[in-house]
Amino acid sequence: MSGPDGDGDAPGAADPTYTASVVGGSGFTGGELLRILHHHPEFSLAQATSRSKKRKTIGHVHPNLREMDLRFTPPADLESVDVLFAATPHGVSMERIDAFQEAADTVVDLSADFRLGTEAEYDEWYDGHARPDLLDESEYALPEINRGNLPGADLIASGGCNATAAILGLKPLFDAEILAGDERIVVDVKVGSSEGGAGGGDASSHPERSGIVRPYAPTGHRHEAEIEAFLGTSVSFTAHAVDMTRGASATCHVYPEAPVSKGDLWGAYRDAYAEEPFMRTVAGGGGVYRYPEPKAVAGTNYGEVGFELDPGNRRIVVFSAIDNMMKGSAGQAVHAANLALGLDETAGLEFTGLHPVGAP
Amino acid sequence: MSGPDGDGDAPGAADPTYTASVVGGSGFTGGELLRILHHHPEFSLAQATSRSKKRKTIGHVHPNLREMDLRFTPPADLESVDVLFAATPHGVSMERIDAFQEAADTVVDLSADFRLGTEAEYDEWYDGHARPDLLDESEYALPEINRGNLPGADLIASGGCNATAAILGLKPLFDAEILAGDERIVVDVKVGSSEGGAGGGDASSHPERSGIVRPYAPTGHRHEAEIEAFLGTSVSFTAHAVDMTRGASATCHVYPEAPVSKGDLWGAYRDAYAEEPFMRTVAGGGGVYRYPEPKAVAGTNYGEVGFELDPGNRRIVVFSAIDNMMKGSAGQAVHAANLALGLDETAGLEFTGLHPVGAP
Amino acid sequence: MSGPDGDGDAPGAADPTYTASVVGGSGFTGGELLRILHHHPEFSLAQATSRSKKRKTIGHVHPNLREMDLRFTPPADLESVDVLFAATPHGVSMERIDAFQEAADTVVDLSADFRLGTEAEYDEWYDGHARPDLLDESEYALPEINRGNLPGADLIASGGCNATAAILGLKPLFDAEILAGDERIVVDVKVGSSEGGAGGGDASSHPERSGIVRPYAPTGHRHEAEIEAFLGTSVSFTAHAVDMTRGASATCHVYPEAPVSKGDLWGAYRDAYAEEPFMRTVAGGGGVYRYPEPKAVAGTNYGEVGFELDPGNRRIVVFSAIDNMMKGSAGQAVHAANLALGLDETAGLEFTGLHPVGAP
Amino acid sequence: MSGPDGDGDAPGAADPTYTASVVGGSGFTGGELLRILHHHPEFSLAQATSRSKKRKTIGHVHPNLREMDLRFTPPADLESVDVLFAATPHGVSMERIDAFQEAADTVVDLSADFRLGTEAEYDEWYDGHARPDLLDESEYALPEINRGNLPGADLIASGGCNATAAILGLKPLFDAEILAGDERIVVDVKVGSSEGGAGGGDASSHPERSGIVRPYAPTGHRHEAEIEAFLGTSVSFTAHAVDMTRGASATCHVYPEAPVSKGDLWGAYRDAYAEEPFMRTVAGGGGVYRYPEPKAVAGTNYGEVGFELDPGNRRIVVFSAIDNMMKGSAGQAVHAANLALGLDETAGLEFTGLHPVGAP
Amino acid sequence: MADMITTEDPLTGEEIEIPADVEAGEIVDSPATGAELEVISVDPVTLEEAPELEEDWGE
Amino acid sequence: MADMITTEDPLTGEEIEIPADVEAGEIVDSPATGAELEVISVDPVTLEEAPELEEDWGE
Ligand SMILES: NC(=O)c1ccc[n+]([C@@H]2O[C@H](COP(=O)([O-])OP(=O)(O)OC[C@H]3O[C@@H](n4cnc5c(N)ncnc54)[C@H](OP(=O)(O)O)[C@@H]3O)[C@@H](O)[C@H]2O)c1
Ligand SMILES: NC(=O)c1ccc[n+]([C@@H]2O[C@H](COP(=O)([O-])OP(=O)(O)OC[C@H]3O[C@@H](n4cnc5c(N)ncnc54)[C@H](OP(=O)(O)O)[C@@H]3O)[C@@H](O)[C@H]2O)c1
Ligand SMILES: NC(=O)c1ccc[n+]([C@@H]2O[C@H](COP(=O)([O-])OP(=O)(O)OC[C@H]3O[C@@H](n4cnc5c(N)ncnc54)[C@H](OP(=O)(O)O)[C@@H]3O)[C@@H](O)[C@H]2O)c1
Ligand SMILES: NC(=O)c1ccc[n+]([C@@H]2O[C@H](COP(=O)([O-])OP(=O)(O)OC[C@H]3O[C@@H](n4cnc5c(N)ncnc54)[C@H](OP(=O)(O)O)[C@@H]3O)[C@@H](O)[C@H]2O)c1
Ligand SMILES: [Zn+2]
Ligand SMILES: [Zn+2]
Repeated sequence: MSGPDGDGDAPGAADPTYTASVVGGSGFTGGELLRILHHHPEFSLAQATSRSKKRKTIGHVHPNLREMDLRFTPPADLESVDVLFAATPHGVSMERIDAFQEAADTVVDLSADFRLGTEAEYDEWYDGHARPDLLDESEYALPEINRGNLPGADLIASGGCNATAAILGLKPLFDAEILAGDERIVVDVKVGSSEGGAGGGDASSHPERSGIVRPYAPTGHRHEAEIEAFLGTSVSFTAHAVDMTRGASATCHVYPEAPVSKGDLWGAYRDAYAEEPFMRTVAGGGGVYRYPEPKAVAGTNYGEVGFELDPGNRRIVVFSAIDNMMKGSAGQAVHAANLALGLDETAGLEFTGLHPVGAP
Repeated sequence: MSGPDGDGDAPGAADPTYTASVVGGSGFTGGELLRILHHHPEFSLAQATSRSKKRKTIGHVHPNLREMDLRFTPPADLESVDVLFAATPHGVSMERIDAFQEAADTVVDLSADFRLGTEAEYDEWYDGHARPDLLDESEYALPEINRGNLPGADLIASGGCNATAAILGLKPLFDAEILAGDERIVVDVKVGSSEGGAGGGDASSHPERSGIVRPYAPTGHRHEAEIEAFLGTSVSFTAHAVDMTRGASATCHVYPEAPVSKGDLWGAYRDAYAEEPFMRTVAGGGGVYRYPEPKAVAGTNYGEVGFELDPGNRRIVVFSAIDNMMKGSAGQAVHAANLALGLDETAGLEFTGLHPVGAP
Repeated sequence: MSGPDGDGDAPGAADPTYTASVVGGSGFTGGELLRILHHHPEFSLAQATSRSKKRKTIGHVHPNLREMDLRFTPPADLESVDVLFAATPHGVSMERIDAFQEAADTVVDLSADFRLGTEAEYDEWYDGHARPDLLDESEYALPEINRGNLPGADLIASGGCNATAAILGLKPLFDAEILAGDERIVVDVKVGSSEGGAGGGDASSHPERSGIVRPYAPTGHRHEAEIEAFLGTSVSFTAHAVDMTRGASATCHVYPEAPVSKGDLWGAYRDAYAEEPFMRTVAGGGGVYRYPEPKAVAGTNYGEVGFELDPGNRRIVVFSAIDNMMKGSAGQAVHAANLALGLDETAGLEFTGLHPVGAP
Repeated sequence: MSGPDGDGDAPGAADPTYTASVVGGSGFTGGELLRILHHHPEFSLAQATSRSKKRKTIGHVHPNLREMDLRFTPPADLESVDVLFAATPHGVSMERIDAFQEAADTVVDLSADFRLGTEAEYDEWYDGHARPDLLDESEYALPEINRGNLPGADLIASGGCNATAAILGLKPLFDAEILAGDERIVVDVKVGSSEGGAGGGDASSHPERSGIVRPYAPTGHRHEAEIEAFLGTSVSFTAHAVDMTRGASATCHVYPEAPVSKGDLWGAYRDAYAEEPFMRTVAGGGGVYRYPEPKAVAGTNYGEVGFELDPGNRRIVVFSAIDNMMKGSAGQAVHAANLALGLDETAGLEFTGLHPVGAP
Repeated sequence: MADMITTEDPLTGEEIEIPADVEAGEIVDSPATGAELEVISVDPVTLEEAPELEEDWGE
Repeated sequence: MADMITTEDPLTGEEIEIPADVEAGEIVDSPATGAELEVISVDPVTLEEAPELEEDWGE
């Protein structure tokens, strides 16, 4: 248990109750975790790790965190904390999980390492798994589909950003039995450049990456696995990189067996999300912002979902939009940690975003 | 017949053979027409019309054409020319067609007014038609699907940009009988801001429009009509505005009855486009640019098409990319005019684009 | 005095103490005021006015505020509140000031109407002033130069965004007597598109406005007046529009009489800002973010200032960067209101920004 | 002497007269050289070199050149040609100049290696020079200041892009004796991301680089040397990176001794540039594009210059805008080669740019 | 330009030109399709589609 | 967190904290200014401004 962070960020709040560390703190999602935890009333930050930036101040990498009085430490030197967040590339957590669990009672992993349920899935979609024995224990972080299992969870797997967007858009249709699971579903995704993480190659340099609509995952592979695992249906997934930094937008084209009305759809989405603190349904209406779009949720933990009926083609188009850095990773991870520890679930995640905003 | 334009833009070329005017020259596609015609070896520009900018120089509106020694004239004062290009909003050409045809033997219209074949279609998709008697006479401008009918045509309807992108991507699959016409086809389109024309409202102001992925035609309406008319199949169309100025990218998700191989697909696209001077097939490979993308054709009359196989879902994903200002409007119009008049079809359209380029 | 806003945005906080309204709530700075006040622990929002959007929900215009349960009212129907914020175009407040002061004890105006001290200045730089009698009473909002006069102020004039950026950058040099006031000072400013407000014309449409470096105030006029009024020196001001939505960046080129060292400069900026909660000095160092830049403060009330020595030219280059929507308008206004009312000065303004972030 | 390139790009043109190669053909300026030469009526392309991309097709790197039937060769295998263009990083040409001159009678170098006139300058501003004996022989490529010396030149040094922008803006003031050379001149530059070349690091990744105004050369160093060498005056140079891909914009703030009128300025710029085929003066007027801006010349070899008078501060503000890939490098190099060989100086450089255009 | 030989593109069946001195295992891009092809054998030259670069964009 | 020591920032004269086990020649960033400082000696620790990374943006 640690004392409060002395810089008065959470004025009026009681002393933080839990200590936390971030492995991979120099990366993009790691930086978001640091930002959220630094302002979170119930967490006190102990360590942020980086190999390449060790000893440097947090602000050296994340200019928005210049006020933080902390330096990166090597990931080998983990101190004991209450919660450890791992924001490392795929494959790292499964190798280092023993060290992580030794350092912390609760481990929240942002990579794909503990999302799927069985070794067979990792054999099919990835290069196998180093610790299949733990797959049973881990809980998927997305509260909108797994709220019930989070309290007390000690190994939590934060969802993939594209999968999160698709699942949030489609799930109400399954719950309401508008879809049964054997329909063909096209998931056409558009994502920003932060999805690639901090270490990009040629394709992510500004001159090559700006102004694009670029197919980067023409057929889906791994993203499909996660959607299938949680919706129980296979999907036809395609992702495009577009010119924004944050944001993932999924457009799902679905063809229900039986005709549905707009009222049915509103009912399905209301049933699914009316009580969810971070979900909004946006479907038509006036003004500039009529359907979900990443700009409207940029910087926030909110997810927007919406739909339009296409009676001529007997199609429903479902739109969903999230910030891949927040609802799609760091925000989802903290949301799940809040629930695991029994805290107010919105703690540290209240920011509602900006207007106007460019390409955040 | 007019003399050459004295400013020496086409050095070494013989005197231009045809005169041309542009109605709607102050708009976006009108500006592109002016640029192309000004450098075209066989055309001499007579008039560019604008009501709001009349008497102003062309360069007042189009900064890239400051060297042109011409001022806008009111659209009511049309002189007699060989070819008249109309780049006016939907509904104008059908009202003014008699004046246009009186002024010129060949009329090329960039609006939707003469694209569909029957009054019934205009009743269904638009607000009817003022001159249904002419619908039979008009020829669709896109050479890749209507080359044979263009020589000698005197009323030419340039295609819609989204429809052009979709048609170019899908047509080889129909020709090769990989698709039969009764399959479900999802057409998910991403477009730039110039598609809205020069007179935008709130939603197209820079602060609201930048950095977006915004559903703007969630279900397709009019664009579907045109695709259906030329491919003979209905499609499920959805369009999104993204942060680029030029460009339309269509991702078509199709499910053929019978299994196909990559070789079949390469064969289909080669058969369709090997002889086409403005079509490229880009499907995989290395480097940064592996599939069609608007950046790679920005500013040009080229269209890129490509595909990927998704055997798990028995799906073909077809990508196509054009510059909506060129292949999707002004370039297509000039291409068709070249063919109508028996000129070299690439005349005036040779520009191959830039690299690197931002969001052109 | 009003009750708390029922939606739990300020959990744990006591009931808000003050009521506030925003005139011009449908505009860009008005939207930011609404956002800040909605989450501010000490304010309860009573009204937001708009003529064009009256009766519509706040969320209709500002998608980040969809959760707010409030509709726009006409500006003529002002209720009595503690603080009224006016975010209207220049000229409105000076006409309506009696109504504003009747409605509220404290009026904070974001326009230029009460920034300058004398009628003569309004005659020179603007079209005169309708209520010169009030110019003596009003206080300039920027705490870094006017903190002492804000407690108890009842008419507060929030600074211009470009002037704020320039003043924050230059002031330490005057305080430290590195500059005396008779030197030539070049202020070269780069600003984002939100500076133009919500109702843009042709030049601010996305196709025309994106990707630009466009001189929009080649010589300074009004911005110079405000800088001169508060720094006591004339400046050579030039502003360029660049491709971002939020942000103002001022580069000041100054030539001190006597040689200075980097240590002198660090001393000057530390003396000026070490105790200021919203100011950071960033001047060299490693990593990507070495000098002030708007991205690093986007969405926040922070200002960054920094400098570099150019001994060869005996020049100091001073950089400063703010978010024009926050430190340059709405944030500054709330900061001043906090001080006027004796609240914690950072209340409602704690957000420290995002990383990575595109063009926010 | 080579035969024509068989793909018919220059229809109607006679056979190309000269052969050319590009060393550094996989880079950004090298790609532009390839594009220009491929369409140039008088050049036939022999080789394009790259170490990292050797044997790959040109189109693998430059998607706009997919039609070219050529593969990269290693820079060690240079064939004999008429003109060799070197687009390599600083330091390469001075080491390899003997091989270059053995391969070609005319060498055009795009790096800084042969721009300055004396070894002393390279000692001061760079790390010395390997071949000072050649500095006397080389000619600066910019025709607007060195046209007379280009015919017959066999070693040509293409100017730096920022220096080119500044020199073009300021030179008319020196020629017209409005400036004498001892005035203080501030050169405040804004540049796009292609200026950094194809191999960028962290700071040029899309998430870090987009939406910025970032001081990257706070005080000028090397750029000042070149400006000083050709204008005979020292300048206070500062450069900022902004969110565009192509373009360099220089704003020069100058204070002439004697008062000048707008008429004087128009006279000075007309005298300097009226006969120049690639220069435009843009200074005020109506519409959206009133002063020079990079968008208006993107993709072209044009330079725009303009000015505004600031009588209150006795200042002239000079704006200039170029495309750093064209007038600032590859275009300037070909322009100079045209003049060196006695060709039509505009050959291959006729493209006048696009409207609208995003951030090209 | 180095010597070239003519061979068949395995994806399209088209005749394509590649450098004459390619080695087994080398990756060449097809001028017909831009696709990356692996040289399977050199005498005679046979090509097949190169295994796809598994590019993980970090999901 | 590793042990820290207090020393003087050579640019500002301010007291700053840096890791206790720095080595001579190491570059540390100043928490006061963000500037990169070179460790000149370790006993006691003295710092000076690190020579600037000459970053050529390709001009
Ligand atoms: N970006 C997104 O939108 C997003 C969304 C959902 C999920 N995710 C997942 O979140 C994870 C992090 O993604 P990111 O985008 O933040 O990546 P990133 O920016 O590349 O950051 C990766 C971080 O991990 C550290 N690291 C790398 N290898 C390591 C190792 N072997 N041991 C310890 N630390 C190591 C890196 O720092 P050092 O190299 O300095 O140690 C860095 O701090 C990934 O698994 C990704 O799939 C990302
Ligand atoms: N933008 C695209 O990507 C695209 C692609 C394919 C097809 N199109 C079609 O091309 C046409 C033009 O589109 P755009 O984007 O160029 O539009 P735009 O930028 O809005 O330009 C419209 C032009 O028409 C003129 N105009 C408007 N009403 C007129 C009238 N009643 N009589 C005469 N002139 C009139 C306008 O000038 P004044 O008001 O000054 O007279 C202006 O020059 C439209 O039909 C559009 O659907 C556009
Ligand atoms: N944007 C910036 O970066 C910035 C920075 C510093 C200062 N400012 C100043 O802040 C003020 C607002 O700027 P903004 O950018 O927010 O402008 P904006 O987006 O154009 O908003 C103006 C607002 O004022 C309302 N309004 C206009 N005329 C009115 C009238 N006669 N009576 C009552 N309401 C009226 C408008 O709504 P309805 O028309 O619907 O009533 C709208 O809500 C201006 O004075 C500006 O100079 C702006
Ligand atoms: N970018 C601009 O705006 C601009 C403007 C004016 C002048 N310049 C100057 O133009 C030159 C090229 O700039 P750029 O932006 O095109 O750079 P770039 O994109 O980095 O390209 C550099 C090229 O040089 C090749 N190269 C690198 N080292 C080499 C060596 N030792 N021997 C042979 N080839 C080598 C590279 O290919 P491989 O590594 O594959 O061999 C690549 O093709 C620089 O000197 C730059 O200062 C650039
Ligand atoms: Zn961008
Ligand atoms: Zn943009």
